[in-house]
Amino acid sequence: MGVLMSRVGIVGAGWYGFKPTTIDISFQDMMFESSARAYSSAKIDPRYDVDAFVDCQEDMWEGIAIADEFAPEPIGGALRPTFTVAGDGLEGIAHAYMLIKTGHFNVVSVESHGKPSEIKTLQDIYRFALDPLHVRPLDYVNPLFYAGLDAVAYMKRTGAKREHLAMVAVKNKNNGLSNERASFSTKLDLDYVLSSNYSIYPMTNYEIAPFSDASITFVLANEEYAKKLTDNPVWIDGIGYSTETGTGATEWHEWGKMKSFRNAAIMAYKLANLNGNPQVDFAEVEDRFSFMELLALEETMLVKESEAHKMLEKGDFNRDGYLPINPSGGSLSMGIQLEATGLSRLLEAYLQLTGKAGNHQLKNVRRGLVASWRGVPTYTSMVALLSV
Amino acid sequence: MSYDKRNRMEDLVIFPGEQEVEKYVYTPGIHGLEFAKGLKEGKILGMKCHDKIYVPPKTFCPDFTQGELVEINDEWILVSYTIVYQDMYKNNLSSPRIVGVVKPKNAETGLIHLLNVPLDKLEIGIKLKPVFRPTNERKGTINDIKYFELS
Amino acid sequence: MSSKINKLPGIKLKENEMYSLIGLVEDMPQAKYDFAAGTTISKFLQGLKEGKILGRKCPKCGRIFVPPRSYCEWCHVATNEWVEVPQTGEIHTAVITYISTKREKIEKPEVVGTIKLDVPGYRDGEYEFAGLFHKICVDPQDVISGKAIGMKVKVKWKPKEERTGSILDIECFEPL
Amino acid sequence: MRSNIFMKDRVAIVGAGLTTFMRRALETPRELAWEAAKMALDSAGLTLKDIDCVVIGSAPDTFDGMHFKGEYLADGSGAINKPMTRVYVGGGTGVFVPESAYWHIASGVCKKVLVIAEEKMSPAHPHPQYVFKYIWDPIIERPLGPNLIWIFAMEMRRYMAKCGAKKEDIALVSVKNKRNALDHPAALTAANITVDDVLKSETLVWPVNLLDVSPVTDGAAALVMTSENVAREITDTPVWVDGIGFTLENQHWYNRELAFPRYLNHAARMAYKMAGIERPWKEIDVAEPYDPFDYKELHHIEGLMLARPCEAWKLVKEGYFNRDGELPTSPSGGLLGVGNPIAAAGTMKVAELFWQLRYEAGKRQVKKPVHKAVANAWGDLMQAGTVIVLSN
Repeated sequence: MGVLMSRVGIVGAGWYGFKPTTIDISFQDMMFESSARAYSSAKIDPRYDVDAFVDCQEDMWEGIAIADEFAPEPIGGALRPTFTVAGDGLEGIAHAYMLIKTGHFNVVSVESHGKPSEIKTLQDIYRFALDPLHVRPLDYVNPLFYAGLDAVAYMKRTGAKREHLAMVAVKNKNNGLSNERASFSTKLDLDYVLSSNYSIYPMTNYEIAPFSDASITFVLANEEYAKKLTDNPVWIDGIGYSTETGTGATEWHEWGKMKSFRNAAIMAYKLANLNGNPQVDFAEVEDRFSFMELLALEETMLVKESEAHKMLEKGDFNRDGYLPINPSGGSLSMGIQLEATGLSRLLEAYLQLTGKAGNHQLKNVRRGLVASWRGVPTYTSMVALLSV
Repeated sequence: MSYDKRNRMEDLVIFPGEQEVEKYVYTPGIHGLEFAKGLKEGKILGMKCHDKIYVPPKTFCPDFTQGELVEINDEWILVSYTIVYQDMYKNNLSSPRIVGVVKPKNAETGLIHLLNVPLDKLEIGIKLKPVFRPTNERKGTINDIKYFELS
Repeated sequence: MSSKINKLPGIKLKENEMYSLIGLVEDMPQAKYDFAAGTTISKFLQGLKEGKILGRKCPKCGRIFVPPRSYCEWCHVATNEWVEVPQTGEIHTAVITYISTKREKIEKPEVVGTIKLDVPGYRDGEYEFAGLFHKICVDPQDVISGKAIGMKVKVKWKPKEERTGSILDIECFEPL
Repeated sequence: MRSNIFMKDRVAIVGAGLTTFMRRALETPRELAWEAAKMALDSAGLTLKDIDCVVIGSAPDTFDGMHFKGEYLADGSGAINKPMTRVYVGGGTGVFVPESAYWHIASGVCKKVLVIAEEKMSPAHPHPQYVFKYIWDPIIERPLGPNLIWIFAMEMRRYMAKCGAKKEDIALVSVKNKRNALDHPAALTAANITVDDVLKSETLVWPVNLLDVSPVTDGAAALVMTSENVAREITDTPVWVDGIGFTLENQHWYNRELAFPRYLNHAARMAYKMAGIERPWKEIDVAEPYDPFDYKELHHIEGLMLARPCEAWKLVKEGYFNRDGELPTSPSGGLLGVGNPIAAAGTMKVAELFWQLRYEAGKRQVKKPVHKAVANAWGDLMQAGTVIVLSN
């Protein structure tokens, strides 16, 4: 019946950047570049065809106190219904999904960008996100210690070893070699990782994703418009996002687990009318810290608890394995684009499902899953379930 | 832009900027104020919500009811730990920092703090105790606890 | 609320009470950036250094944008032509400031406002126009009396050797 | 956008909460959020367990001094293990949060949503106004050393020039709102003042004086919103969301006519269309236009089409917008009287309409019967217009 039952589809995508630095272009111009490509791929004119525009960014990343001001012009949203979600791009996709499901909006675009190369004091900006009373005053130096705490607790709980964490890095850095967006890919042997020094115990620099600049835009539409606009829409069967606890109360986090992934997955599967494992052909999941890939797979119920490292060892997650994970090379190869990181995973899934992934195209994929985290020190994650 | 981007470095301007004020002043909050007073006296307070104890006290319980302050005299257990060898710019630290999550035995949550524990003894589940700074150095902040060490 | 509730939650502090709180934390993490101006604004700044105001033209609607943009926000297409625009215009609005950025009193009040430049490509009385936000070297009394609004002005440049390729290369706009 | 003829479930507001608006609060931002949220839940007769989604609104992170402010507020906003999102359109956020909650519910994704808006401006030193330096374009505007009040003064000056309004005409709004706020328990700057007091207060940026401006404030506001079915179970007097509208103008505010708020007008037309309102000036019974500055209320009354362009200032003189007038505006006392914790102030306005439409506003209740109400907020560099239309 009508609009409420209508599915939501992705009808176009565009990206620009994925380089460690982009000094030749301002962030606004980068947004224009990615959105122009997205609208061109969806064959629409944003000034006439898009009903609402969503932009995802955070002030402290941008260096501007109300970065929302700069959202409308480059993405075609000036004097149109445009707003900012102070969150990951996948949260923006969730907003677009809901806007379309109300029946008031036919076509919605979502843009997110990150330009970490412009931030001179990144470590301090991260520190600025920690609880000012109980955590920030401590002399820990590197705020990414949060990931180390979770990694150690995860390994203890599941029996995963340091070698397994290194194997994730080896798989993803090598996968990236055939992905044009993977600036940090490299040919990597397990020995290289195991013989290098720890940065944050139990991880080396191979296992901690670096940063890159990018802007990514998606165009979403309801079923009627999606079918009109394109022959190969990618349906968003379900989307979920969840927060475990606030950054003002990270003490309430359950160490070594990521409940936010589990709750986001449950929400997404429920919207897709599924219960438990969604039986996907591949997944793009969180890997800004190597252990996170294994944890995310377990928490999203794609694999059984404490099984991920065993499957990894067997090669199940390789591109030619039983369940390819991060065929793009993930964040370890593409970098973290701040709030666009979730969209970088969605982009890969979209390209795979439409058969446009080029050199690293998987065969016969019809259903995929995207799971992304907002990063230290948050406990917020997003999950999207896609199909063609 | 689009088709007429420039690639001569001298044609491209990098403009420095900032987003700083002179300083931020963070008030401790309702329970935070009592927690701070406790630290100054060498005590660690927790919050009792129904039958569960949460440390540090955060004024409201996870279910939004208001908690009751209690003093913690339990022994502390290491929940997880990590060692920070490098800063975010990949420079090695002259002295690596050991960071841990420590919680009183009977509490649900605990503090994030620095540890002074030999690396070979470092293991989830070990028993720890807080080491306070001398009374005259205490200011009512989390740094009144110097670190946690083996008990 | 509201007829039922008269007391709302919240604990007020006076300034001295706040500073004497036990457990008060003072902190300022550094937040520094290097903004890439990009091709378009870089060239605009270079133009200012040379004593020129450069605009950029939209091939679709014909508007000339000052300050220039790489794209037309109304058509969402790339702009395609550099245009040197006249250095004259009229005051759209002007005010007298007695305070600094930090809200301290300043000794000598300054006049600031927006200038609608004499740039072609816009219809008469159109809501949008090409122009700049800057300091204006007029008598504050003219701002109060309203004489300044609509007044014809032109750019007053800083001496050439002091220009650095910044919006401050324009000292102010002064009456024609 | 199109009207949705298939929509079966309306969206309702069923509870509201507010903290006192203060210059400096002891509470941390997350505690402020908790206080408002708790009150909103209590007033709706719900507990946190009933809530399935949370929407947070807060303006610049540089006030509270917290990066990832939405994440920081999560536990105080009751978002533990729940879908939580933070929407952000500068000062327009306060009215935008319930708008976003609207599509959480109207889409069928959520049934009971907790709406939180919080702002703690006092942590930033030496003065919270300093933070506003960073809202300007870092290359073209910041080097001029602007203060936020500049841009308002410029808009006010243009409005005065175009519409023939004088400073003393505009000051009447400040007098009205500060007087209205005397009846508001959260009010920070309620007072009985005269036009002369406004004109004689410190001149900050001519034509803006100190009493033309709303104060620096700490505070939080919260709403509980639900689907129609849930609302019918909870209460006999739900307040319905009839329409939402939002618009972002271009960022180059100095390339635009400043006398009329086009950004708001577009948003208002969107909201009225959804609500089926054709003649807002006749159909709206009470309004909460956004009033961080006194002229801004007039500006917004015109943008909302409650008065013709350039005529609002004449109607103020006649008492048309008083609590016992033809079309009461800011019966709460608005930002000028109650205070302006940026995002929380906008949500406070929506809460006020909620109470007005339930006839629960006590001494603040407007004289005439009320059926339809509108609130708006403004944000960014004269860009964001957010409008919500409510009915009982």
